[in-house]
Amino acid sequence: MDDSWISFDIPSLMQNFWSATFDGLTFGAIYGLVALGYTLVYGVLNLINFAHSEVFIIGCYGVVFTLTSLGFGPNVPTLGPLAIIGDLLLALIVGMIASAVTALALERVAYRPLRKRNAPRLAFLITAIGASFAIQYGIFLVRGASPEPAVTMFQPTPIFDVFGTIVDSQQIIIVIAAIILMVATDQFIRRSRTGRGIRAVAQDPDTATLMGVDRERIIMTTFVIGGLLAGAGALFYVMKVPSGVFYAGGFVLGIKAFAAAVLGGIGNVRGALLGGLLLGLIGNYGQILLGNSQWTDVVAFVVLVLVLLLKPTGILGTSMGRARA
Amino acid sequence: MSTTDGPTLIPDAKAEQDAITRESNRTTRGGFFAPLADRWNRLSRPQQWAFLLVVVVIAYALPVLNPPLITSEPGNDWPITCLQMAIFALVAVGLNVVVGYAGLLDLGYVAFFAVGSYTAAMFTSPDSPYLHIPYLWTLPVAMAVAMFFGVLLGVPTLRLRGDYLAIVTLGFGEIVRILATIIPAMKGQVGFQNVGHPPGTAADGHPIFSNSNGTPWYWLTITVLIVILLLAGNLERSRVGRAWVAIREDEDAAEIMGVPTFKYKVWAFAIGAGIGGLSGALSAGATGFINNQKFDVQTSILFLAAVVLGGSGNKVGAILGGAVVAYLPLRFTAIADYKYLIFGVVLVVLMIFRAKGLLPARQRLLAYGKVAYARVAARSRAGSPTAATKTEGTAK
Amino acid sequence: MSISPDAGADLTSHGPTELAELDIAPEVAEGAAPEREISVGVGDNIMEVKNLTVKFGGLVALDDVSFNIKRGEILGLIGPNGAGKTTCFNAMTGVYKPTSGQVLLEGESLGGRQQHKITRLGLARTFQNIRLFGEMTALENVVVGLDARHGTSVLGALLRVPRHRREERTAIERGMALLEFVGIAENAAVLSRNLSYGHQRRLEIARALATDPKVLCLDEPAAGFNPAEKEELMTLIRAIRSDGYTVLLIEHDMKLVMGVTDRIVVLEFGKKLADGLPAEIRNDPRVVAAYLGEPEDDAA
Amino acid sequence: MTLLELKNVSVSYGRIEAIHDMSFAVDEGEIVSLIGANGAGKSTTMKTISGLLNPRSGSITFDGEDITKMKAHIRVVKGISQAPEGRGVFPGMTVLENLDMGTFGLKDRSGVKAGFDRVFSLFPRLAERKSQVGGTMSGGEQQMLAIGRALMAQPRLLLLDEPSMGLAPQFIRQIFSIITEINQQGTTILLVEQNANQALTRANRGFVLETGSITHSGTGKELLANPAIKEAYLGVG
Amino acid sequence: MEGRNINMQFNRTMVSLAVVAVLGLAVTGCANQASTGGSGTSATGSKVNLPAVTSISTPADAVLPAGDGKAKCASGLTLAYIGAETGANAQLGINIFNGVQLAIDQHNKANAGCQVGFKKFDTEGDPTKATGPVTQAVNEADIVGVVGLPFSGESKATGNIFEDKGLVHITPSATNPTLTQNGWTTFFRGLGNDSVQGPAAAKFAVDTLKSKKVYLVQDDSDYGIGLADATKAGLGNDLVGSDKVITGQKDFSAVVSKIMNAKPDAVYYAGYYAEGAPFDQQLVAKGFKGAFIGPDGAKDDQFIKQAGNASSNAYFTCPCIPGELIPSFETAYKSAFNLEPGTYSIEGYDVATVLLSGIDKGKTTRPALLGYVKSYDADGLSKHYKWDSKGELATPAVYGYKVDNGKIVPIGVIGK
Repeated sequence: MDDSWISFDIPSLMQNFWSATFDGLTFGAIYGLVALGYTLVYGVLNLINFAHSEVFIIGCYGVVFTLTSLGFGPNVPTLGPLAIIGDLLLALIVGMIASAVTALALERVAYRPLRKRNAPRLAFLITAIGASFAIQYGIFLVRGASPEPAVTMFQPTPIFDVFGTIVDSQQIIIVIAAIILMVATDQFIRRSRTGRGIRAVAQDPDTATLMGVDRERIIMTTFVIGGLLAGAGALFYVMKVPSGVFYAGGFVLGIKAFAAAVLGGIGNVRGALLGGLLLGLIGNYGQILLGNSQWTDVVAFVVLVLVLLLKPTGILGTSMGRARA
Repeated sequence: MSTTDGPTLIPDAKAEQDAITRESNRTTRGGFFAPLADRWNRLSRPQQWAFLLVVVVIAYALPVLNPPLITSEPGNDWPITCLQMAIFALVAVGLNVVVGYAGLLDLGYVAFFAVGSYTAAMFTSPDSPYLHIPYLWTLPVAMAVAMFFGVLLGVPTLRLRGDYLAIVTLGFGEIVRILATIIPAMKGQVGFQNVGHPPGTAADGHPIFSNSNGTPWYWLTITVLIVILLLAGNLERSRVGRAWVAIREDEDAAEIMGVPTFKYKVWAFAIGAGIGGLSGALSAGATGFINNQKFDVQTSILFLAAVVLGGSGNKVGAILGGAVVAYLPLRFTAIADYKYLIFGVVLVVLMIFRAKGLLPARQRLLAYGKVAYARVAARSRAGSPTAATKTEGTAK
Repeated sequence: MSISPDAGADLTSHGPTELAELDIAPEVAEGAAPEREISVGVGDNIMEVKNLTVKFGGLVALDDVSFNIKRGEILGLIGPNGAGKTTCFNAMTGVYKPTSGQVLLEGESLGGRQQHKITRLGLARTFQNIRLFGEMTALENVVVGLDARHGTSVLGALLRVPRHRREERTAIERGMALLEFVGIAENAAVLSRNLSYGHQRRLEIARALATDPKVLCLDEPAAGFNPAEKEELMTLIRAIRSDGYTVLLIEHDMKLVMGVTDRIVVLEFGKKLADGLPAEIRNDPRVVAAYLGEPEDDAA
Repeated sequence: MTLLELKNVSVSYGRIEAIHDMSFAVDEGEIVSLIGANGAGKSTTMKTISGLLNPRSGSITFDGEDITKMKAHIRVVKGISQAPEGRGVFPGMTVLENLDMGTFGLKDRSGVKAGFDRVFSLFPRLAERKSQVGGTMSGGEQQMLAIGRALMAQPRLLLLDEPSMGLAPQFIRQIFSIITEINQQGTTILLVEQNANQALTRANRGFVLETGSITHSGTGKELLANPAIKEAYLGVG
Repeated sequence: MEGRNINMQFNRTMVSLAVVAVLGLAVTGCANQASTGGSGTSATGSKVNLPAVTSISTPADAVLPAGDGKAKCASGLTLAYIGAETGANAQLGINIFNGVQLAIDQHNKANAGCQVGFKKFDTEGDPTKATGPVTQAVNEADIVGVVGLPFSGESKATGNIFEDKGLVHITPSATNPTLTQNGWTTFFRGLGNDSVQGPAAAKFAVDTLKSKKVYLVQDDSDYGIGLADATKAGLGNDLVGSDKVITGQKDFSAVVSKIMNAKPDAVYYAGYYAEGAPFDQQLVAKGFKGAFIGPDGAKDDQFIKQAGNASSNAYFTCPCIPGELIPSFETAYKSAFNLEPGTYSIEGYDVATVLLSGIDKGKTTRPALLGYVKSYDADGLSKHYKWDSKGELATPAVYGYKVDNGKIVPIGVIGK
């Protein structure tokens, strides 16, 4: 074993810079979608929904099962384009519904009773952790430790070329779709009636009630939106990492997404996008610069800690309360 | 704010009202363990000591007694199960200082456990090329190294509050775990074999402290545990313990009352880390082998769950919680695959119906509090009519 | 709810203000203020607020406010809600960092100091919305305040060195004496969150007194009190002053302020409007116009 | 005609009773003032009427319907709107958004435009600051916004919790004259105030609240003339 | 506000538009893909043609559990399996203890006069949890021989416990070379270790597959590290680069892009299928045309299940015999458990047979059985079992496998 466990391979970073960038953005976009779920719930309830990672993984299972039953598998499908679009849409919908239902069930079963009892914060966190364990190992019992067989949706094709690095259709789809979804969410929170209800509850729950806002319903809606976005994230995750669906897969990604939410400023919708993209990029640059992928999480967390030390409430700081959505 | 800062996630008039109502009902009815606690408090100091002595004797005799029904055999060697329970209890007592007393949510506590384990291993294992010292010396050294890491983590991050601190500690835990993989000297999954043990040879020529003989290790661990408990009790009943609880209850108010909050938070981290490191060193010695596995977030969360399950802020509760968390999966190997599922469900149900854990916190924060309270009680018995608690004043 | 007629009677029974006449055993007063020079007489400036300005974003919450507190006096700080009283208070006690200006305690600038150091310099406060340590007993709450003057180190506590034991013993004595002083000694063992509202207010005062302050700042201590309770509070505040403390009182109950203070500073819209004896303030046309309202107007 | 009626309402926080056996009624078209010191139970009363708190016993009737158990957000739809204590302006929303929040419960949105016009004519200052964020406004402006927002819900009963709090005297007078104007436009008003003088001068009837119970009641003039009330709440001494 | 409904409408429209647009992009991709016809067969398949071995000859005189059917022994003798039964590594454990179970069942059925018991102890594959069950097992006097422990880490943590109590244990799957360097006399390995497999794999890549440039990727496991070191040494100058991944990693884009820049002929992956399969899949998806070589840890049907057609470039090395090619074993296993035998099932079966044959020969005490295993020299169903003084097989064989039509098929012995 060589003892130079840390070294900075700048030539490698130069060489792989663009591919690291595009892959980092792709992952960042997925982190961002999942991070939104953390951030929305945090904004409204001041609660880290630790079990959101399981909301996400259930969505992944929804996507995988749908696609598998439609005949998708590890190999590139031989279907026509329209059929693929239809199937993917169906998978997207199933994934979103699966995640949303999970999120809603969590809210009703785990969190609402605590809210009614005005439980201390630690109790919420432990409940969330408990729910997370229960769902993870529930999946484990049913599906075992192995990941689901890979599902390939389509063969990514080169779209354009940046300084010799190919950007393929898959990367573009994921990044653009995720950004569109996040912008739509942002606009929804800012402009729609429900969105205003969410913001109102986040800023002052009692006054919101006095405005005729049904707080319980808004909380449920928030969980559902978080779930829907996680479900969408699930489709892209399966697209990007075809065999990444296993019982603990959500937990691993969830921690990164949560970190992304905190990095951007938890409670802040735009912060989730920013945090996600940044975390994706940093991790990818870091692993290439430092030589291997074992560094990804170390670099990501070190940067997170540094950012928090400089800006204790994340890059964009304040929550939905004070910031404008 | 600290984790327990504020009674609720967001102020909601009705929930607050309900909670106060429930709380006051509870104090009138008395909690599940309240009669026990009352009876305990009525005992005189010598009586309490006598009772404790019995408990300690039973605790020491536990691996030898091997009580039927309770025993983990035939799936797991009972003395080793006892040892695991004792180590978890020690961990929980350490984490309780951080989470229970000071209210600092630490999701990466396993890092300190890992630091302690590696310290013990790297100073004693023949696989390590470095300086070797006798195993027992590694216990204080592991504590010191872990405390150093506690301060290292604490000084920059303890300005953060609540959830931000939680994610930073979680990140720290992950960093330590991954670095143990990356840094060649830590030998990743290859690990360190034949970690040292205390001296002594039994009649058959085998060392007394072998990794297949849980009993001596268990005795060592609970001896350490008792010492730590006494010391933690000393801290609890001093300005240090009061400062921690004040920080937990209201950090700003504590600061304004002259508590150097930052300093005491760092102390809480350091002391918690030290106990974590100590338990890590004991665990490494008892197992005889360590590698980078099992220092993950899940284990951290298991530690945290032990504290909360037992009753955050209550050191006896922490022991109970730690022992239960270690015991259940070893006892019920038949349900091994279900254990985390059951564990998760239990956590949810427990938090809904017993948010404060099995033994709710009630720390004693004054070294001579008993004397003072006894005097007050005596005086009110002597019968001043105004002495009874009056329900004067109004709620806002 | 109906108020029991003897609410807080333990204090009223102490009678008039002078320490000697208080129904407090001598050793209690001794315990409450040991080694303290009782200087009831109003003397030099103990605290100076100089050109204090606080801005939040663009909002000027406090605009160039200056006043002094003299040793041994009870100074009232009044003004309508939102006039900047609490901002001023927070800037003085180090909660907010002033945009400009400074606060001096016995000539020492408090600016930029950590709050716990400010407390140790001799400035203590209570909170408008009670902020006790709910999971601690009344006595433990007070002892947290007393700890500000203690010197036991973590190691000392760990090993129970003699100093620690000595300090713990005196802490209990002094803590009980302080509880006695504010009239809630019989509740020493009760968790503070289970105390009644009135007792919580008193406990806050006791806890602040425990830090052995040179200046005690009370932030709306009468909020939520009925007239009888306010009367008792006035007695307590006078007793505190008699014990040698300087008191800064923020209140908007005019009756209380007029009844207990030696001097009053009036704030309005973040500016100092007036500064004078109660009688002068009452007749100051600016104050009457801005705050007290037309003669038949009430004192909000 | 009685619009709102409280019968033997008690509200408690645990063992502490904040309101004890309180009964009173508000007739349609009236301004009724509740006065009392800090902590007398005024805000608790308001929160109980608007549904943020549950009474332990007693009943609340609005427009002939028992609303004791009705959820707060439905009471808004029924026509009870509140400008809460401390104003409750959403700090991250603009004036327009804040006002729009007031219409959240409205099924029929045809009157919303007229509602905006009404609020802007009552409070021209708000019209000037449509896109300012609530958190950056002064206390007086926030109070206007809170009242305007409550009006957007087209209430039959408007609950005002300490509208004069933290306001300069000239502002106080202005606010109260607007309150009178709102009342004259046909909205019944229940007002909680510490500024007893103004509150009673403007009110048809008033109640004095002390530690959770009503100790005095009568027309505004009667109460103003009552020497005990003068002593406790009006006089400077 | 006035514009609200329009906004909501706008939102919905925007989302649906986005979805359609995005999927449209996907379609273009698919269409392009279809026209270039890039799916299907691997490029390397044609380069070197390695015929599959369809049957292997089992030794004629292989020792079988049934023995001669005349064994007599005291009742109460027990063999134990110690290793993962639950947890993330449960499947491997099931493969092994089913093999053991089968051997014991066959033995007991044939030998009415010698009924051997079977006990299982669960370690979850976790070194810190292994001492409890192992101590329990060594303290149970009726246990005379043990199959286990399956993993290197837990074996390291507990080898001295067996040593202390003189209990013989044969691991069916732990391949870390250092295990036999502890001076333990009770430890035996039922298969070749990594220092056998590594050089064989290197030789296979360079000589058989004619790869001039090999890129080596290892995971962070004990197994991966040991294997990588042994393989690196064997590759010498043919190694063009190396990288490390982490257990549980599912995205390999950074590694893949580095490999694409290095343009190797073959990638050797030292690790398990859980990471190896997605890694190969992502490599091929990015256009990698070379061969992918994995060790026994990657040789599993799960690899093909997860990597799909991408796996057609995959080769495996394994110091294990393909159990499924031994018809007698496969049939028996399948009828007993309604499952295909998995990786290490045959090893479990064979080493249990070694222990059973000792019991049949009257070696019913721990020292006797230990002595018996030490001097054992006979064919098993899968290979010849004879151990050197350290507990390593004297003549371990390494088999090569390739993926053919979605199945892992053996291509014969590639190294000894």
